[in-house]
Amino acid sequence: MNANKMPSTNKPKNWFSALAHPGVFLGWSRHFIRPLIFLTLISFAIGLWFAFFNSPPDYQMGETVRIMYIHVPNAWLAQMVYSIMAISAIGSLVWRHPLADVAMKAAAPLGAAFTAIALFTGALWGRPTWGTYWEWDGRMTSTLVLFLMYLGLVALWNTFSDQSKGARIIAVFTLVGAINIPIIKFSVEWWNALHQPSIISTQGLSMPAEIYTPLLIMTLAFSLLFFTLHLVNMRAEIFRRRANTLERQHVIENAQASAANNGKGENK
Amino acid sequence: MRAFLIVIGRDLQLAIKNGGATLTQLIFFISIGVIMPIAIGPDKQILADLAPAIIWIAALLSTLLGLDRLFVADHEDGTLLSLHHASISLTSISAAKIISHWLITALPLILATPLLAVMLFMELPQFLATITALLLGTPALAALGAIGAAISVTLKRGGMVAPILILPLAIPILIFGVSAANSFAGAQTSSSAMLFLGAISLLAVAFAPFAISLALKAAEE
Amino acid sequence: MIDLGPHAIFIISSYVGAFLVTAIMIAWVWTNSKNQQARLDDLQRMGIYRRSDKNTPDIAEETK
Amino acid sequence: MTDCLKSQKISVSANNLGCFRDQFPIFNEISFSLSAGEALFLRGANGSGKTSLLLVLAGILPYSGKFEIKRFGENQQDIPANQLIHFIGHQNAIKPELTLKQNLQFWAQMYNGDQTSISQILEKARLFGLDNFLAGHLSAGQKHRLSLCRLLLSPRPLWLLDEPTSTLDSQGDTWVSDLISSHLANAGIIIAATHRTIELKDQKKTKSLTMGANK
Repeated sequence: MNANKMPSTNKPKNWFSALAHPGVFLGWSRHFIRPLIFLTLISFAIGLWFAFFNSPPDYQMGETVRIMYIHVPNAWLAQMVYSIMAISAIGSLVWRHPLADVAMKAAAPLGAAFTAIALFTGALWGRPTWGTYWEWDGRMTSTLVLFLMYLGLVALWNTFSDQSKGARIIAVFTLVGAINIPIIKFSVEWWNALHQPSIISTQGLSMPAEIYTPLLIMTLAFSLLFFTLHLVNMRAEIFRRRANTLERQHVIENAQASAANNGKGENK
Repeated sequence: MRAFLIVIGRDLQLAIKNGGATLTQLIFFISIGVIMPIAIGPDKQILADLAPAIIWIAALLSTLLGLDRLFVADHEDGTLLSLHHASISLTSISAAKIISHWLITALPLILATPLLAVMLFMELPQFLATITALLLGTPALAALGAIGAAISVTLKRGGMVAPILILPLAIPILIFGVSAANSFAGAQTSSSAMLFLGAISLLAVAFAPFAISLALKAAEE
Repeated sequence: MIDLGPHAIFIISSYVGAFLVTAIMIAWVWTNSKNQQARLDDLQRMGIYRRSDKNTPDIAEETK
Repeated sequence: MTDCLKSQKISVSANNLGCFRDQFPIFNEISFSLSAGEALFLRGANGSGKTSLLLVLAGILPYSGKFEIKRFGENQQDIPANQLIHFIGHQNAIKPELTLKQNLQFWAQMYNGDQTSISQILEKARLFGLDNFLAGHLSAGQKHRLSLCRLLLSPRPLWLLDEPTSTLDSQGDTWVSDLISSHLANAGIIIAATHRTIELKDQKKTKSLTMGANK
């Protein structure tokens, strides 16, 4: 009884209303996880089947075109994830929405992983096609810079003990780094080096449908994978923050409760 | 010996909890490897020739980056003071600190070296020689760095002072490190450079704990 | 399995590499999520709840 | 635990101790002697050198004069002086990133003490049930109590305490004075710098030294 009447009951109302939106999010997002996992698995199955058994070798690249089916989706995701982070950063800065912070934090390590896959598969594709694993051209360099930015953001999140304060600072840096996204996009035209021009351009498709189809399905599959993982990761981050708040609260209450108990003991 | 391992274990535990620090250092290391080719130009032959030097400079600078947090936290929260009354000597603790410092800062860099090797167009033998040289030479870097960190532990701008103190001392490591990797074709000079590197590391690791514990004792006065 | 031609090693290793990175990412997200949930469950077992979960009616009354 | 401490019986004596910084005396001409089971409370204004004196006794600051720890137990002559001492200063030597238990485990291992009683020790310090919580969540007073828990991790005869009750509430005060009383009852020696009076069961065994008087 005494615990409920403690003066701290006023504080959590604030804290409760701040977490209200994440609470609602936890409610509905739970029902999306299983369907998303299912869809991801299906699209990977179809995509991989197309990629290996139902697509011809490219007339120029030969069989190595199959590397493209992982490389292109991941290169696309590398940029899309950053765009999502940049949008969340705006949400975090303008509306101070805690869910935007969480979305930003949960996306960073995933983006780093997708970018790593894009760089790795790009190197393995470059070797047989261009005769080199790596070239310092605009697109590859800017993608590498993107990778470093992702890692930097992950590191930055780790250095802040107060995550909601850190979120605003990190949001600023995320937006500054967003300049890199158009650079990657236009690097091929600006530098005109080794890298292929974009497959999908305003002039329409530049490749046959047999190659385009698996590419599209794999892109869908990897995007679904990202959405699934992002959702799970956001939920985990909300859980983590809740557990932290509860622990801190419990420690404070423990101090107050033990003080109250001892006080009683002394009076007797 | 158990207490020795426990000091290392706790440092690793703390490093994992503050994972940001090691990651920062790693990014710094890779960043130097990215910046250099942009500044030098994408010529493959030039980059491949310069690769060992670039990797060594990147390793040197990024190990210096982590120095400020080596002893400062323990000094500020009173851990160092209380360790004076531990059942293990301050010299052993310093030795443990060098090892944990190497594991936290140098080892991740060595593991990331293949990435730089690809970006700098290194040939396989050159790359293997660089890795070996790094494995042999970085213990000395860690030991010297720890001395610098211990000396500057109470200074306000210790994070800036320690690198300045340590850079000149690291020159021999740099010379032997780069020559060990560069002259791999002439295996004669390379292997002698490797021997020198190993010898420097052995000496540095053997003597640094005494210097560190002296410096730390003086710092508490 | 289809014939991957002279560059099979590059194709296979890019798929294997991508698979490994993806698998590590999935495993990390999964364990992280499980760990955080377990932390909350542990707290709950210790009788530590969020106030909004425990006495929602109280708060609803207070806000009136 | 108490037996162990009794076999480590010591007495300490200081004769004309002085400590100088840049030729300037922080304190000098300090003399006292304590036998087993006695406490010395250092008093004096801020800057009178209480903390410095404790650091001298802890073997950290250099000093002039003579300070001696005499050992009476058998087989205890080979224990290094630093391992006869528990020093708890202003800084609490706590890592906020680790749990309460991990923090104490580390010090138990560093002090060659036993780790089995950590939960009981935490309970005594009114940190009951917080074993696996992060120390960073604790308030200043709770951290200070956690820091004092180090005294109980291994039995050591000489306790040097710097303001042991400074951030504590009245219950904390009682706990500290209980700690001090039972340590004295076990033939330990305590030298503590304090502003506040610490009420002990046996006041006869305490001495007091006012510092800064001779300046």
